[in-house]
Amino acid sequence: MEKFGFSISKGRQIDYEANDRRVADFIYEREPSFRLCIECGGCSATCTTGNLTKFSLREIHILIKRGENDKVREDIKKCMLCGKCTLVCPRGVNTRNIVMLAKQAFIKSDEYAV
Amino acid sequence: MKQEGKRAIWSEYQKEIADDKFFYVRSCIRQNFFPGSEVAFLRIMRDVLKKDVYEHPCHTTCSGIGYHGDVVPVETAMTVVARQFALMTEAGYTNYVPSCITSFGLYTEILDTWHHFPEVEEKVRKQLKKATGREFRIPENLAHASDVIYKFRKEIFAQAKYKLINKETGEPLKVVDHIGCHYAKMFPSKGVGGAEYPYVLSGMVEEWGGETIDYPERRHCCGFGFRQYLVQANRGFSVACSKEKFESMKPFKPDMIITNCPGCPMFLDRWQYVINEMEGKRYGKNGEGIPVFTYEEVAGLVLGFDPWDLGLQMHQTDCEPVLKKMGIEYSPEDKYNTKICASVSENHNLINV
Amino acid sequence: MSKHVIVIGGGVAGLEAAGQLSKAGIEVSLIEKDSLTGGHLNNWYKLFPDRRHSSEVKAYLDGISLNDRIRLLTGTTVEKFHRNKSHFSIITDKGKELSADAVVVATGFDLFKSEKKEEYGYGIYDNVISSSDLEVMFRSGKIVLQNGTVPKTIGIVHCVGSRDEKAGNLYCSKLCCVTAVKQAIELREHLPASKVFCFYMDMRMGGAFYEELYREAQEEWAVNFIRGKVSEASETIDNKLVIKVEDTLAGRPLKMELDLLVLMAGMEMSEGGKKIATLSGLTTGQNRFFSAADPHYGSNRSNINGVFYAGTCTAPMNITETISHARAAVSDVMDYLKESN
Amino acid sequence: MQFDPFVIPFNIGLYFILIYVVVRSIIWFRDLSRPDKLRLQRGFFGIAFVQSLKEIFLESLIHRKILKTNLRLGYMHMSLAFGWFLLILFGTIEADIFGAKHLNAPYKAIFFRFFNPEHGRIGFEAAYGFLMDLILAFVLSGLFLAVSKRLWSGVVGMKKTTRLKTTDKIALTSLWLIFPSRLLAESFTCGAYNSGSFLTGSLGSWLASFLPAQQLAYPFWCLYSLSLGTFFVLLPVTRYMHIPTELFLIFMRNSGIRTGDKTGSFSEVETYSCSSCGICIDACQLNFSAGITNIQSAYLMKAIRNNDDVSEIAHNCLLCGRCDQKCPVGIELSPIRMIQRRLDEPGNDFKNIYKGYFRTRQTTLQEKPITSVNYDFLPGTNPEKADVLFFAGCMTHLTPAIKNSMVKILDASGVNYSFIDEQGGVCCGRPLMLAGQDKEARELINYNSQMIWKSGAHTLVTSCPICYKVFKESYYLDVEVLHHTEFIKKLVDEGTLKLNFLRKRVVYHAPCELGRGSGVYDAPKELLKHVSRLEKNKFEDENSLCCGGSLANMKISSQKRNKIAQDAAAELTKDYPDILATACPLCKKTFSSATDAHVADISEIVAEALIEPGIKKNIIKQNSTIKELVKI
Repeated sequence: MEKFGFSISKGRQIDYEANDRRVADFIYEREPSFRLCIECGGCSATCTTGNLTKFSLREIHILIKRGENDKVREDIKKCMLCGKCTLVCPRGVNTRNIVMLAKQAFIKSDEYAV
Repeated sequence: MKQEGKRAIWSEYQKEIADDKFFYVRSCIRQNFFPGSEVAFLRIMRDVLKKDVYEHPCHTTCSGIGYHGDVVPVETAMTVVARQFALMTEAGYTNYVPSCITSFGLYTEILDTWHHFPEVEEKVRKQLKKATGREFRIPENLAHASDVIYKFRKEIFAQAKYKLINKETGEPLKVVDHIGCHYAKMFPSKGVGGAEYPYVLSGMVEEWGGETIDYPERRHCCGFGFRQYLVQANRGFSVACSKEKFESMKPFKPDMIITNCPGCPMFLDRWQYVINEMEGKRYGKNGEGIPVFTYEEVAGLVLGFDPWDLGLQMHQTDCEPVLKKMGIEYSPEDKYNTKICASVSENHNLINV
Repeated sequence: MSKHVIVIGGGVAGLEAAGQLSKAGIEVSLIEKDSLTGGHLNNWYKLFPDRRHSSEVKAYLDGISLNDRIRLLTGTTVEKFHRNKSHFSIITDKGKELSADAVVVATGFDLFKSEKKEEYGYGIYDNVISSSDLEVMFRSGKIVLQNGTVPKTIGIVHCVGSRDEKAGNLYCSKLCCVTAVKQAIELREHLPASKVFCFYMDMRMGGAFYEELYREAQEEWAVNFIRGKVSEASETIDNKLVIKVEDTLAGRPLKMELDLLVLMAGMEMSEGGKKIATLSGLTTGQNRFFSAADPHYGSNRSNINGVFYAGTCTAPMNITETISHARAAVSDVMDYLKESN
Repeated sequence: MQFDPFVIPFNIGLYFILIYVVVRSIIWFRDLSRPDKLRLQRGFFGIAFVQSLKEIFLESLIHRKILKTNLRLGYMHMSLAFGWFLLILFGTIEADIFGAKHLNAPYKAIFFRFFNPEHGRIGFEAAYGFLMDLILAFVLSGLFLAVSKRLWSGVVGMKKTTRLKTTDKIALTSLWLIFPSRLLAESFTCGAYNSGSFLTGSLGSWLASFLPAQQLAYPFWCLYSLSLGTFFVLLPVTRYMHIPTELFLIFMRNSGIRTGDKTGSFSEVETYSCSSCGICIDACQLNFSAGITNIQSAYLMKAIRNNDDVSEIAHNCLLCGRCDQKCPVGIELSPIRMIQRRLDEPGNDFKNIYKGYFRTRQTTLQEKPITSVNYDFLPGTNPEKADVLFFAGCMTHLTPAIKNSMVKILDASGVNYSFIDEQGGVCCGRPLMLAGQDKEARELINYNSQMIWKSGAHTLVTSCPICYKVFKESYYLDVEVLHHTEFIKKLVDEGTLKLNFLRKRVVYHAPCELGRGSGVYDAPKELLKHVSRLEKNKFEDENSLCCGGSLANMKISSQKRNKIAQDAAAELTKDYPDILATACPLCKKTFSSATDAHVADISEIVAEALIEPGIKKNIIKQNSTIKELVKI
């Protein structure tokens, strides 16, 4: 390969078809309230972790749904499962279970390369 | 795809294009990228179509590159453009034909601005007068050079030696038409066919026997993007843009790409080479690239000009597959033999100093 | 001597107004351009938010408007409009002259012409349809693509021709969001194997039980909602549609392949309404709808004494609001007739 | 007659089950940890052995605890267990006394009547026969209840009964057949030989009056033997394994062995000791309020025994502890559930599972070295020095009324305190633990511990029972951990805090984590008595309800949570108290949206009852200034 002094940039676009959305399906199947999120951000606002570091449960929800798993994989470990998000959620989304299921799904995907 | 739907849109976006007496202004970068194209335009207009095309030796850059690269303020750009119009006025022409898409976009933008803000025009007039002593009239007709070729597509076809048809199979060549962003995206009504489904190149391709391809990333920029290319570290974005287009057009198995912008053929051509070097990927058939042409080159080929006179040897993605498909006679050994371009007649000096 | 009122437009508002006027003992002439009364109702499948069949509302309107006090002039348009003090006369395209003591304008709305949003390729790509096309499909019970196959992934674009300066409409059509949600549910009902995505700028579920329907769509019908305005659609080689949108809540552009794209066409001042405005000198607003004499307490009154508005010729309204507005118009008409006695 | 081939099924079954139980007990013993082995050895030769025998008699045979909870259900269990035991005991004695020789093979006792058809016509023999018939009738009465329970659980006063798997059904059928076939076999024999007492004799002679008793007896003896044999052979793969296992459990428990936080012999013995009596199902609010009927402890035990995926079941529980309190076998149900939750985490444990009759060792996911630190973004700790730390906790931050009341009380008390998470602290770690994520929890525990250490405080007060439990149990702190109710009580007892009496009727709801979870029942109630009129209610102390908000349940929907909260609040507010008092921010928040009654944390009530709040602090300050002035 010739040295051109640059490399081909990777796009920021979410390629819905190309993305692996099995983590999302895993959660949808086990926690139907995952569908109820309206992205209001109440969870992120009350979140201890979110107030200390760049962590947004709202964003995590949406990224999982789009299959942008790599961005979530590490971030989700920052959750303390304290449950404040569940208490403030206006839609009754079972946020803690979603975090737990996502963690589980990632472990499984590591193991079996979902 | 419903063709009648497209035709309905095309019929809505028609523009007036002058018939003769063109004041032709060259592009800064085309002369370096693919100098054969502008030469071919002049040859077609003058020798084939017998039109009056005037070139002024004192024409300068329109400053569009600087304007879009954020280094030239708009008022400066306007004054430079006003000077070009003054040259046209002085030469006694009223039909302004830029070779460059960005120039065309800039002229359109400036004319529209002056239309809505006459006081700006007045100010520019004063500035021009003060700086150069020149005065100008607004062109009666502003058309991009591709508009002009589009207008005479039938006349060109009447004298065609070749068609955009695969000689062996009899099938029309599949052509990707790529329109420069500044052609109609800013002012859809100023482009033939509008911004969403431009017809200017499709019209030529259809007329000359080919078939255009409508692929998902048709509207996407080639990636030139001025700042993206000019800064080396940003060139990755530029290649990525082209790559996105190639990936998207690949399933349609295009035979060639036709463009009407200075930058697009350069980058669609060069980035195929770069992508191949970096990733070993090719997007054409049989591990070849997809040949990229300017519309003048395609018109020249259709009219039977010698490929090397058109400067096709300047392309990094080999154009021979298309030449073979069209059944064009050419001598491979002459490809890189420098010779005086036969088309440049003594009567038509490139620069009328 | 009984009074006579002309109602222009035989849609929901016109029928309701005519019906209520006739109940009050007024002689009514009802002018309708189509051969059938009912307006858009004739094209709709089920109504939001309770999803009852539109024919039930049609039946009600027929019930109150079919009586011998109402002279029905279908297939008729207004060609001339005169006012002489408190007397109005209208000449129809058939040369008939009608005179009346008051006029109710109920010219309704037209749906935004989706082909105007060229980037979505309505009329160009095989499987880009409008919300009203989909209603027709629901009515026929057959939801298929151009090639006769059943769509698996369906996208619904909100705000087509609404809240869009490029489309010339700054206002919100108000009902496209709930229509989108309703149609998304119906799509999932008809095609349980399908996936449905709604692309919205804002979810404007202001009406009674709209938000509940939205929730139901998410919870029970697994409809996906993505916030972002679709910027363009294009066709792939295997006849699918590729859309580009920014998933604004993820802050990233998104590309998705769909089998079918449904455009939620907004509501615009009807062509018929525009014509009446020109003929009569009724004023229209920046949104091109008729402008009411007072936005708070005079939404049925016009700039011409004796001419009243009913329904969506003044602004986007749902059926409930349209019927209420028409009744309010009748109340204004009655007051006017009493005073002008 | 000494032998007949029909006894073979019984013999096979009996010897199989005896050997099987012995082998399994040996394996269980072998797998115990070393300390537990020592405990068991010591227990076997100590007082624990006697205690165990007593417990076996009272619980395994008499079923005292079930009797206490539910008389009819208790009688059913007792008549079957104790009755059968008596039948075996007295049958063996009968065979020994009246048989041809002493020390007979077991079948001789079981089928005594077959081998001695004419026995028991007169005198002592007849009296003994009467006793045997009486015991049989006792067992049959229990059986009648058991059958009825299956058909209609209400017969024994149960709302729900457990669902069965196929092998359980076969075993159940053979169990049901044992005693009726014995009755009929004995009756036919007695009828043919004109022997037997009031039951077998009467039934026998009546049957013989219209049936060929002589010919019919043998098939029923075969059926009797076959039912027994089948039952014994199937025992290890059915819930009836609880019969022998429970004996072992009682010994282990009396020797001081506890469940712990990992799977092991003890948790396994506990799992197999569950008789699926269903008492836990009736106690469970998820059942009677939320209509969730497949996750209760009996089902969890069954699912573990069946080697099913228990993840969903394990996490769908409020961990309120009501079932632990009520389990007649004394199984530590919540700790076992917690073990299952931890098993979801990678590399945490392995499961020992019996697949059918044999044990398979199934390892869970491979353990991976935990290299990444999850919470490395937490800021450095630099707490204020203070004597008393107040840790409000996450939930308290969402119920600011509690927070403000506590600040008011602390200010009024004049203690040198620091509100350590005033600006929002870091989670205590308990929610992670409840989710089975102990390693992650440990990170937070370390973080908070460091902060607490650095403060130099001697007392840590928290408003949240969830925090309280984890501070008490899982933090290694050199401070006294107090729930705010305990702390306020102390202040009141010391006389530091003076409170008015509010003329209000209050009902107290004991939070799960504080009450059943940490055993704090009295402090909140006494405090309430001090400031108000505390009213009695049906659900007090160990029998308290859960508010439904529990963080322990990962799976339940918000609608079902609300239903539980509404039902519980309705029970508690039946007599329209002025205040529904609780001592947990989460209970308060959950109840607030579930009832129109006024819900308040005890701290709020106390703050309201404060005598001239804020004055005291000033006095102290003034006093100290005066003292200092005097010094100068």
